[in-house]
Amino acid sequence: MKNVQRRDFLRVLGWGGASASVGACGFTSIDSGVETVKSYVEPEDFNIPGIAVYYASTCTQCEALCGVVGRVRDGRVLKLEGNPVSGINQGKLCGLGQASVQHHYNPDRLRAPLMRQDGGLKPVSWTDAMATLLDKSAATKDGRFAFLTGPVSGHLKVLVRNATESLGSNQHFTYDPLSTRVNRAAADQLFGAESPRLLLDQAHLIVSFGADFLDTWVSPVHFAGQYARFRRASDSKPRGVLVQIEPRMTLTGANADRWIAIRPGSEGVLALGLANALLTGKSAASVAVPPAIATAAAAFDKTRVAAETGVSEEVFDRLVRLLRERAPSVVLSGPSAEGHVHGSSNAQAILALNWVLGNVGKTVLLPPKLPFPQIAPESGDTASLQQFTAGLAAGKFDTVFLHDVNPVYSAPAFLKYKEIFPKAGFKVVFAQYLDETAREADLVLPVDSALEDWGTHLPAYQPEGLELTLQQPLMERLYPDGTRSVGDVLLELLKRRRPEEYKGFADYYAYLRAALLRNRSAFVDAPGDDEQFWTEALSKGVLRVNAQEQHVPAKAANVELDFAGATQAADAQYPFRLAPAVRASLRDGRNANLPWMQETPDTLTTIVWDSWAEVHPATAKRLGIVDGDILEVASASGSLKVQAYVFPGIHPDVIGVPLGQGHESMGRYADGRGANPFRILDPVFDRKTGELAMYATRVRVTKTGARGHVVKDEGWKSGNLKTQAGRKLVVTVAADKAKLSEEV
Amino acid sequence: MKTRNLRARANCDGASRGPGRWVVRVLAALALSLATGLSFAGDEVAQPIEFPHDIHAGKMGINCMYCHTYARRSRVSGIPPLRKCIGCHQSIESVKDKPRIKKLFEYWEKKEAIPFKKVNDLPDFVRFSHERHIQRFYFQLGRPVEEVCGYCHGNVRGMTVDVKVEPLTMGWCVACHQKDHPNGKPGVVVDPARVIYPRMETADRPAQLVIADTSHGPNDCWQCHK
Amino acid sequence: MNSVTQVKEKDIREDIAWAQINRDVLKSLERPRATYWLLFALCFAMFCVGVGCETYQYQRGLGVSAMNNPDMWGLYIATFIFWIGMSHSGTLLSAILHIIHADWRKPIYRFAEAMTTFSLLTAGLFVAVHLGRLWQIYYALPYPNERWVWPNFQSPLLWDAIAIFTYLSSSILFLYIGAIPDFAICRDNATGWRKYFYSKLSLGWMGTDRQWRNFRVSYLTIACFLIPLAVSVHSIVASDFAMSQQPGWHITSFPPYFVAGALYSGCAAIITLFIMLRYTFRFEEYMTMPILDKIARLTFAIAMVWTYLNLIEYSSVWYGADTVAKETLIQRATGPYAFWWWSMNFLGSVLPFTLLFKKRRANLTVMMIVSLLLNLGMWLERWMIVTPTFSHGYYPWTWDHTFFPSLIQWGIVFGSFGWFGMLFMLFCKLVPSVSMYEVKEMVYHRKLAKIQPREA
Amino acid sequence: MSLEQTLNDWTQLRRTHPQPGSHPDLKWAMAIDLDACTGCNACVVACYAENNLPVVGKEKFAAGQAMHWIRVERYWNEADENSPEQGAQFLPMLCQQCEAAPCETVCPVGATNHTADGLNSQVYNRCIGSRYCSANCPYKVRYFNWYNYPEQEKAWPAPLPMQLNPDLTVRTKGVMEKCTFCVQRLTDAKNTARNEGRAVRDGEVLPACAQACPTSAITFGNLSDPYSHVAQKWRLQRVEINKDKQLKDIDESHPGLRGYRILEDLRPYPSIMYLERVRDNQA
Repeated sequence: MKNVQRRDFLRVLGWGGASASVGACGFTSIDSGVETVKSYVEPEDFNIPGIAVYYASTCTQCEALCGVVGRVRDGRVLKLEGNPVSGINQGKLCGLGQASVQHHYNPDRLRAPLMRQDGGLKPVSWTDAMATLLDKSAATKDGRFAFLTGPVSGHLKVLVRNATESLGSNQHFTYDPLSTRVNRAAADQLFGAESPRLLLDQAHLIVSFGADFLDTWVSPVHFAGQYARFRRASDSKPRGVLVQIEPRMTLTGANADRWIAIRPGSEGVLALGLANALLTGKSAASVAVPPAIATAAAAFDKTRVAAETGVSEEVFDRLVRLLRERAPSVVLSGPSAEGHVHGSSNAQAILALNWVLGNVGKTVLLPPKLPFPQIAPESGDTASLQQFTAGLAAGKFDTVFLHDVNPVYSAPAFLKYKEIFPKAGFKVVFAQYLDETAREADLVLPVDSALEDWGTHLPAYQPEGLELTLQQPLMERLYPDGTRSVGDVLLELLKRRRPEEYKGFADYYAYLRAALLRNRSAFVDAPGDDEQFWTEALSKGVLRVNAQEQHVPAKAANVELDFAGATQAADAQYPFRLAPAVRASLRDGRNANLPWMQETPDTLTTIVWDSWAEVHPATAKRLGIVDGDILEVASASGSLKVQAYVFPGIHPDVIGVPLGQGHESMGRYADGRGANPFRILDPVFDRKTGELAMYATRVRVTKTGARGHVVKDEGWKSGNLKTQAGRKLVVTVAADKAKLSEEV
Repeated sequence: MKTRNLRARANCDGASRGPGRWVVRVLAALALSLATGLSFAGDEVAQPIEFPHDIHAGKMGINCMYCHTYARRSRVSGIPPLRKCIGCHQSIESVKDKPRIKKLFEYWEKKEAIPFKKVNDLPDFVRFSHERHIQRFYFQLGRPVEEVCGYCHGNVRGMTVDVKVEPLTMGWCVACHQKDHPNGKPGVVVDPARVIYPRMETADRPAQLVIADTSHGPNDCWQCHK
Repeated sequence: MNSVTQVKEKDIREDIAWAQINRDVLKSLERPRATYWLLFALCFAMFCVGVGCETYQYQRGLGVSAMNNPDMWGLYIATFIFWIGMSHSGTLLSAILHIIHADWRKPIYRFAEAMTTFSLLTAGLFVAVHLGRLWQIYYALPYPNERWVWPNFQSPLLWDAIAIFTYLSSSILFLYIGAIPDFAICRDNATGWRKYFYSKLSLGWMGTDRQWRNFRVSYLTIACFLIPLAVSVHSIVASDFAMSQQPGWHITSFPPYFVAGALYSGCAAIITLFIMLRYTFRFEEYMTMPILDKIARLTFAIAMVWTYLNLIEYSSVWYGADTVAKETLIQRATGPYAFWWWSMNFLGSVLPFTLLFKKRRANLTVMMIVSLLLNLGMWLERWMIVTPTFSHGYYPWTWDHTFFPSLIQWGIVFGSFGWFGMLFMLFCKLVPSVSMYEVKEMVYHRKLAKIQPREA
Repeated sequence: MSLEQTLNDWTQLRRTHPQPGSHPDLKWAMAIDLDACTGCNACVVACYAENNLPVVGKEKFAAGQAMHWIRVERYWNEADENSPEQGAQFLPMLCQQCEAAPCETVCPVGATNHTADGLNSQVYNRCIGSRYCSANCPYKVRYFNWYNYPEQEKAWPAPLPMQLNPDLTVRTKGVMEKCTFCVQRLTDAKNTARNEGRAVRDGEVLPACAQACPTSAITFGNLSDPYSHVAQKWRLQRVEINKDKQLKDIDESHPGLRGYRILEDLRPYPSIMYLERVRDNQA
């Protein structure tokens, strides 16, 4: 389909029955001459009124960047489905992805640029906004400019970088509140790739130290698909066994054959203990394991591990037996293991088990090498926010651009971000909502929704081959003169700064098209002429890149472990650890204004429209806490009030508070709901990478005396029923009883 | 009160509310049961351009689906895109100066759609597919187009601006679906217990066959009600 | 018919002049006093509360009644059954007692029948109030329509609709026919618009032999027709539950259980109104203590039947195979509704024993209170049938043990009593609430009995 | 059509027991594998998106008036009180499209009844809101419109209504609604198939939940087509639509059968077969 035409037909026309009827019988008059029906001016063969058309694009709700196809009917996008062509999600799509239509149609979207005039933000026209933007950036002295974005890849990243450079600066920071940097660093060190390719479906055993790969970790939909195959049995392979080791139960933990609650921070110890047990009786030469691991492991025998981790020896033995029997396996390290002072060491010790078990090369492979580094994914981290804030504090920036981030909300209180932010001379925020950060800005530029915008993305995790995913508008802009694409704005800027390079491009779309066509040769089976190539690319939504395969090193690079502070003495004042759990629905809070995400019950607690504090039954008993008690969860850096939920899936020394709620300014569905645990995180950092240690915060819990009832789908009205009350609803069968290999 | 309005009201469940209104509807419904036999008359609709069906379909004998091109492919038949009108009329000099044609070209210059008024409209809770009816009667059974479209739209060749000639109410649909229209495959014997009502069989035809004939017709509320 | 022997001692004095009967009864039809208007205003106010709540619910949707999934039926259905139950009193007295020639019923059956009619009307209201789209209520009627769509004749609710309509119409007929001779009396004594009113109602009753003959026949016919109807109506209401699949509902003994409950509450209500009328209209001569005594004893008997059936229900559930039904029963006795459930059992089965004592039966105050409490118990019974099953059914995920109706629901229930009161008060002023001609019969038979005592 | 005819039909309406061959051509059915289901809620959101379900908000959710046609239930074992060592138990619960549906017999106006292809239809226009169907539903998967969500409760502030699916109505207050197996998709698929003069192909059409499910835990298809995936699954598990006791219940020792239907002993003959969740006790 030629794009030009598509743009035309995207004009919304009121066809009979095209609009969903409101009311049990909706528009019921059948009198003549009541409704109006308009014809197209220019017909398009592929556009038949009353019949939906599907367009491929990319879901930008998380870093997995699944492929989607949007169901478009009479010019309106109605629903998103997974794109079967995409190797990442293979036609499937998670709830969050589905909900991005509500970002698009959200009633609280910004519809005009806002500029700070005498204190307040006043709506202005785009022309004025752009003029100010260009003048201010022109006025910026060299180097005194910074650009803070969320994780970014593809050609938008190129534009961001070039725009930053064109202003004589190299200060581009990518900030991700839920960064997996520690994990990536460790993986890079051990396997030579930041995000190695995992073949979960090939594994007979998965031991995951808090990696919630079914719900929130790296590429959930893809891993869920693998998990399904992993659970099936065939003649060649038994049903895979999943063991999850974490202080607070994640959805993955809820699906594990064995869920082990571990003392937070001691994951590395357990890993070394396992390494020790597995290595005994093997010559160090026979297995390619980093020497440091081998040496360090020797110190950790069963009893010590049991003492430090709280994992009983019996469980430990069973785990060792499993690891011995079931090969190949995969050992994963996740946020709850990495969010500590010694996070990197934990991650390395855990991932090194793959070497010990000889999984590397079998279930842990390397992704192919990316030919063009300039569009490589820039997965953000939290360290960059600290640098950015430091820069602000030092008054190094005249002008700052922020895109796709909300630091005022997600920065820990100790950073004092909100206080420091004003120190920047001129603050431009690209935003879809008037969120906490946009409120503080001098210029707020409303951006297109993901369903209105063009884009190219390069997923950080590449399941097979190397995929560049295309993002194309599924319908016309809802507010044609209200919102713009970030790409267009930056291009505008670049045209001003570097006319000779950029004057050729009419708009962001033209730029993308040209850029991709220029490198056609780089893509797998790029057909004859440009037009054909482009059309096919758009209809598929995925471009496979020619890239040479990489092979895993024969031997692991050495690592240096540092477990200082791995086992801290109990703190009398702050006896508990805080587990700021990530919810797949809200993630870092950017989705809190999606009604569907608020209304769908949390997967484990089934709580809706609110935050809560998960308390272990034993702890609750000790402190006399019952469901609905309003607790004050206080750390050294702050405190928050939140309702209690007694939850068995958590370590007795841990208090779990989910992220994502507690917005002050986001929209009608998010504001003033629940609490925001980002605020009370302690200034503890991973020693190697300097990443914020998310799981290291210590808190104390006190009852405020107030009590509400927890609003959840689970039967709160029936004495908090949590079991099946003797009904035969969910039946569980032992794996050795089931004959999965014979099933279809 | 004209019959049509009665029918409209009877098919509109819950559209208009308010105490007392339902009393009216009971009466309406009761009256209907008597009034089913009455003939139906739609009224004239003022259109931006009085499109002369009699000339195009009648005098010229153009096939309905030449203009209403979506009817055979979609649930809605649609009205022709502007380009289609222009396509012919820019080369028909004889009528270039006729007022309606002038108007047509004005819209074309403005690249603006003509806001026609709907003549045959169905409530939004009805799932009716032009496609199925055209495919079946025109393509599969090869009935003449004027007959196929005529079932519901009457003799359009006789009208300038189209006028609604049938009530298009549920009772009216059911009445037609109850008729013994030839069925592609022989009736399958189906357990009558599985299909509730309205039951379509007539005295001369056994229940099982009827269900096979019309089981995807009105026996199955969900076929038409959405 | 020779009913000399049926006249019991002391039901009524034999030396009341017929003229006096007319005078006494017609007195009740005279221009009401201030207290009447006051009471009427009160009832009207209650009614308005109900209407207000209903209007709000109608505008906003049923959600305001705090019903939810699973608690789909709240007080409305419970109260609906309650009123249907009330309606059985009249039939019992007029029809059954008429056929078995229990003549002591004569002074009191008239208002009992009125009660029947009015409580049926009230019950009808609750059907409407309960519906989500009451503007579509006519869909439930089998009327011919061009869509050829009929109601679902399998649904107990449809049987309900039909049964209740039939019952209502025939009880109105019964009430009216039974009152024709009295209307004639009123006509003869009335002036002004009343004259016109009553002469229309009395259908030109002259009291000729032929009229009396036809009157007796038709009256008897309807009486016979009414009895099976009354039984069927409440059996059908019972089948709303018995025919469903829910624990604690699908119980074979439900129909008789419901009928017994209905008669029970009916009798209790009669006692209440008996005392009220006797007090307000000075009907001591006609609504005599012996009669009260008889009703009281009747009530006790029925109470025992009800208790028996109640126990049958419990035991059949207890020893039945359906574990969930048993669970629900235990839930009733021990769960959040325990208080209501136990008080229901107490009021229904224990309290009636006060009726065993002649002294209590002779004490109007006690009787008044007891009868009210008995009705309260019956109302609780209905609520305890409906709600606990909803809140603790087969499916645990949706259990709701905290369900309690919202004020809107209570308001509407409250209003229904106002509505009933209004109707009844109007009745008292328009129709002689004591059947004059039949009281005369009684007196006549009394006299006869005096003059020619039975030969041994 | 005369009243007498209707009454005549009524006498032969429902049997307590579905007949084999009730749906010779088409019988939509499901198989949900609880071992694959991770409880991720993708199906729930997909259903909201496809079927114009209103978001009721916290207060009404608290009142038990949520409108999710499919809900993912999470249960613990009795033993899990302190440490749920084998994780949680997830159960996607939606309308079971029973063959002998308790809801169908009781509806006074017949707003819910059985379609020729074995679905349990709910006709919003016909519904008068007596809520008897829900009262009689053992699974409590029928949802009532307690309020006028589209208009009075403002469930879709502009421009959210643009997302509404034109293929089905937005229900207003006072009508009962429930999972339809995405009948709007099924009807379109049937139309296409009949235009092309063929039967509906297996996998040609899926309900929103099955399409979204990241682990493909939900298998959907035509049970009357012996080669369809769902039919094979049912056959392999020896679960038969018109039996109220399956081989598994009769012969406990029979190895390798995971298929069961929920509350089967009430004899609603549900069209959804669940496959038991598997846990490895060696772990």
